Amino acid sequence: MKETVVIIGGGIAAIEAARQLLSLGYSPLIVERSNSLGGHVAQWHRLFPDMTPAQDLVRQMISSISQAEICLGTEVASLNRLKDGYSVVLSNGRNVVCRAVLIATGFDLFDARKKEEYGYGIYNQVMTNRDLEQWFNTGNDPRVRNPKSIGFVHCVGSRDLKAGNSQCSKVCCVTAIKQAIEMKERFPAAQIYCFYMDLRLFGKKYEDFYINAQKDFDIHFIRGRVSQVDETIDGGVVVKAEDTLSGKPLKVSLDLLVLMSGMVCNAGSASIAGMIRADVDTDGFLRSKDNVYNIVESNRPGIFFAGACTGTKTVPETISEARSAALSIHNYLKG
Amino acid sequence: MNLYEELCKDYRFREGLHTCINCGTCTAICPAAEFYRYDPRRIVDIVQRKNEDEIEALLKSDTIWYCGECMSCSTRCPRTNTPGLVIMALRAMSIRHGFFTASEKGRQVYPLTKLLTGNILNYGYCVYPETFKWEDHQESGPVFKWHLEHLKDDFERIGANYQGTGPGVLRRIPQEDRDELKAIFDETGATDQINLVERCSKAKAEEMGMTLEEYGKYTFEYNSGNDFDK
Amino acid sequence: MIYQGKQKIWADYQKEIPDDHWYYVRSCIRQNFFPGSEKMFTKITRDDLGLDMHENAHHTTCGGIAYHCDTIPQETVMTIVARQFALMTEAGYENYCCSCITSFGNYIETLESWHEFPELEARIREHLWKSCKREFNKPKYIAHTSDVIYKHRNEIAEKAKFRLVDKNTGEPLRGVEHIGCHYNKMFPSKGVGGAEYPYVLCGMIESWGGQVIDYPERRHCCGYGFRQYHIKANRGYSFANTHKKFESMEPYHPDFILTNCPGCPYFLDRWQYVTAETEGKTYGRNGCGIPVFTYEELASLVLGYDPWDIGLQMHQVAVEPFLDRIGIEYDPGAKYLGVNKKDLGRPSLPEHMVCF
Amino acid sequence: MIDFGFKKAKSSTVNLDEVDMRLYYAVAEIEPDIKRCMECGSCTAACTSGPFNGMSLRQVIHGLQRGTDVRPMISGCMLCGKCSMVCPRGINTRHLLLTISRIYSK
Repeated sequence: MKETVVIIGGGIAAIEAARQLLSLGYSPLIVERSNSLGGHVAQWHRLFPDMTPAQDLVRQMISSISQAEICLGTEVASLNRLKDGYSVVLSNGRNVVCRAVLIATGFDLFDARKKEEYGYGIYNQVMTNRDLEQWFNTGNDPRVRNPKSIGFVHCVGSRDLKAGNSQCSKVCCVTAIKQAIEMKERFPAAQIYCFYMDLRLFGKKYEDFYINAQKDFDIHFIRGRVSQVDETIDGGVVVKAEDTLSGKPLKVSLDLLVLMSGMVCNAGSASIAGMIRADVDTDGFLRSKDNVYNIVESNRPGIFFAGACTGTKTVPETISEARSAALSIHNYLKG
Repeated sequence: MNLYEELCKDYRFREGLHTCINCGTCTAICPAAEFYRYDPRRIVDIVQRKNEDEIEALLKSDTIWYCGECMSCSTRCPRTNTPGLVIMALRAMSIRHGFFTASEKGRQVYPLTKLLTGNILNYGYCVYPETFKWEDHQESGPVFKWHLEHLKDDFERIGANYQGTGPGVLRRIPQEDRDELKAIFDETGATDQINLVERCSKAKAEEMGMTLEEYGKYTFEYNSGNDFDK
Repeated sequence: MIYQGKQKIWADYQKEIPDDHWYYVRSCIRQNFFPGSEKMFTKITRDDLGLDMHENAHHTTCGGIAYHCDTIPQETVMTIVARQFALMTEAGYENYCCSCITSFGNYIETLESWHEFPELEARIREHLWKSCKREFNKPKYIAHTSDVIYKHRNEIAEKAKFRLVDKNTGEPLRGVEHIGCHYNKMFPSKGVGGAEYPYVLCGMIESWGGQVIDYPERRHCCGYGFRQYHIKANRGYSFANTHKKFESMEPYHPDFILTNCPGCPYFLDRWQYVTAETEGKTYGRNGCGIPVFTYEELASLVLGYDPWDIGLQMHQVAVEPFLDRIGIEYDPGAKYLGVNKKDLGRPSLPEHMVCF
Repeated sequence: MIDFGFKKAKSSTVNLDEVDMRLYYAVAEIEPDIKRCMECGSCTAACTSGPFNGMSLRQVIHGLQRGTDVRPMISGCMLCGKCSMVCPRGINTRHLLLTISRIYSK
């Protein structure tokens, strides 16, 4: 009989790890809180750098794990250390005993309402990066009505001690540029601005995105973090930042404002970590055994990590990490 | 001790500046940044560079005197800095070193000190009708001109206890309480600061060929128009 | 604007305000420019609300304005604050309530700094002992007087003779609120409603029948700026900031402005006058300005006090059109009379702004 | 009108709603590479004249994007071309400056 590995979470990290564990001869059991697989990526429209349709990727990944057992709408009720493994009690009453558990609980999108000065949930024309991806998918959002001017606010809830998150969320810069281009394609007459502090375009072809956005799509980059947003009498917003490259306050009226909400540790991750007394790192994410050499292992034997539960990750990073975690689990069980 | 080290001794500086990332959220909503040639982000950045010559130039400049101390910057900084507190620490240091007389806006410290510390020590209030002169405050409108001409009657009509004993609006603050304020001034360095400001201003007034009284009036009223970008 | 979004934030920033037994301290600016407001605060809290609002004749300025004009050191202002606390301690009170926003910010900043740097508190205690031979307990609770009125706003609404409603149309009057910067910008959690969507004044307007309207520059400072006003040469800054607010609120046609800071009502009132006399522009109806009220003045009006008893004659912007719309009765001829109808003459009328 | 002894301060805020970018787009029509500028400041750092007369190509491009008059600054350029050697985005900066001057002279 194949050995069971419990995977907590059902996003792309969990799916890819399950695929690898299947091929290594294990019987992965995915425990996912929501009623579908694919996590955040399944809600996205297109992925940089090649504008891959996110749902195609997720569909393809899911189809590769038809052999895995999947419990949707299920949470981990308790996770207890046994002498040689773990007892995992699920919310459906089932008790699974296994030697290795993979935590792939991912991240939460920062709740943009906490940046009160940006008015998300108060001003009509303010949305988040996720809202915009959903609009790309569904075409259904009353806030998007042929905008003549659009702004993208980088670093919403990232690199912000007041919001409780000092970390950079990594993907927002390129996501903003991607979304800005996609909006310009749909609304060619719109004037589009990105408000940034630093453009952290570290990944493959990210910088090319940036150059294209400037050159081919006439997107304007303003170096200044947005300080305040106000609603105007016509229902739009006015955004205030410093034009730091001229040292003057700057304002602009916009029909639509998109907040690039960053990643924060999933509340579920913290509760799972609490069950096995795994550590939380200083950035609020789960603590790996080593942040350079051993990201997928925890300080507890048999507990492994994959994806954004240990920090902000891109999609390719998450997928490679999931593979790495599967291999580490294999080495541990074979041990 | 160099200037930066001295700055670090000020509690306001320690609370006001941790590390700055030059994001500009402070300047974006700063009332002074809009109406003066002023950028709090740059000031904080100059200070955190710890260059002594740059800091000294700042202390002698008009720049540090533009802030209105509204502290709006405090609400927004993602690094929990308060540029307004940094400014307060810089201003205190500019006064301590006598650098304030080197700039037009800095020289205004003299009339301010005379007015406000005078009001506190003489009356126990920061603002007091006897020293609020109509000719200096025409913007207070004809209604206030009328009020200043009928202080006793008008305050009585509204139910204030103007110059009266016991509690109430604008009561006379007893001498013993004003004596305590004076003792606090002596104990905590305010008296020394008042004397220092007067001494430095006197020297500057002489240099500018004025009596101290003329200098006070001049610094109170003179605006070279250099505050703004032209 | 999504009202429920604001309600959520308001729910997050509900600060606890004690029920009773307050030690009250006054504001330098308000005593000079809004003496009626402070008189009405003690009257309403004591007579209408039955609160214990203790005032000690020996308290002084907190020194906040001199401090923010950079004319006295931080340790001086802290020692003056400590002396105020000592008077409170001697009087047997723990709930401290101040009329001034600069003071409020000053007290909170002092306590927070002492918390952060205990050695500083120790030094201030020593200064106070050496200079005044006094000792003190820190207040258990510090409120601004607008917090107290906010807490009792519904009680005031129950006793009210008038509501903020146009007597002819039945429509609620439209008010904009202006919060003093030092109330909530330094320590957002110390203010009712936080820093971005403060509720302390909105709550009063709603409770008394008016409608709150938001406008883009609502959060902007009135432009007092301490040295930027006290020095004549700098007043262009102060004026420009208030002007910016009025240009921003103009399209919303507010019927009144409600403030909780000492300086703000003065500046919002007087800079309207200066705008009228230098640019010929007025923001209210029929050549008048938009009347600016303190929360005590507004509370007094809805409670039915005589407008001239509460000192509205000291405003430069005429309040009569506002009173007429609500249906508050007043004697136009009594506006500038002294006690026992003593003739005090009357102010001259501005050239461009309509006054009465 | 009464003279109160002071004048209302003027706002220095950049209002993008009112910025006139026609000149910038006229330049971009001829020199599309101007759009690739990421305001890194390499040009300004390498500039021969900058330290003496305040010339900054970065600020010139920024000024065009904000609708300000950049002629006084351009007049400080000595056309030495050092900036084009250092631009990481490969903009022909010397040519760009000549184009801007030419458009101004029209």
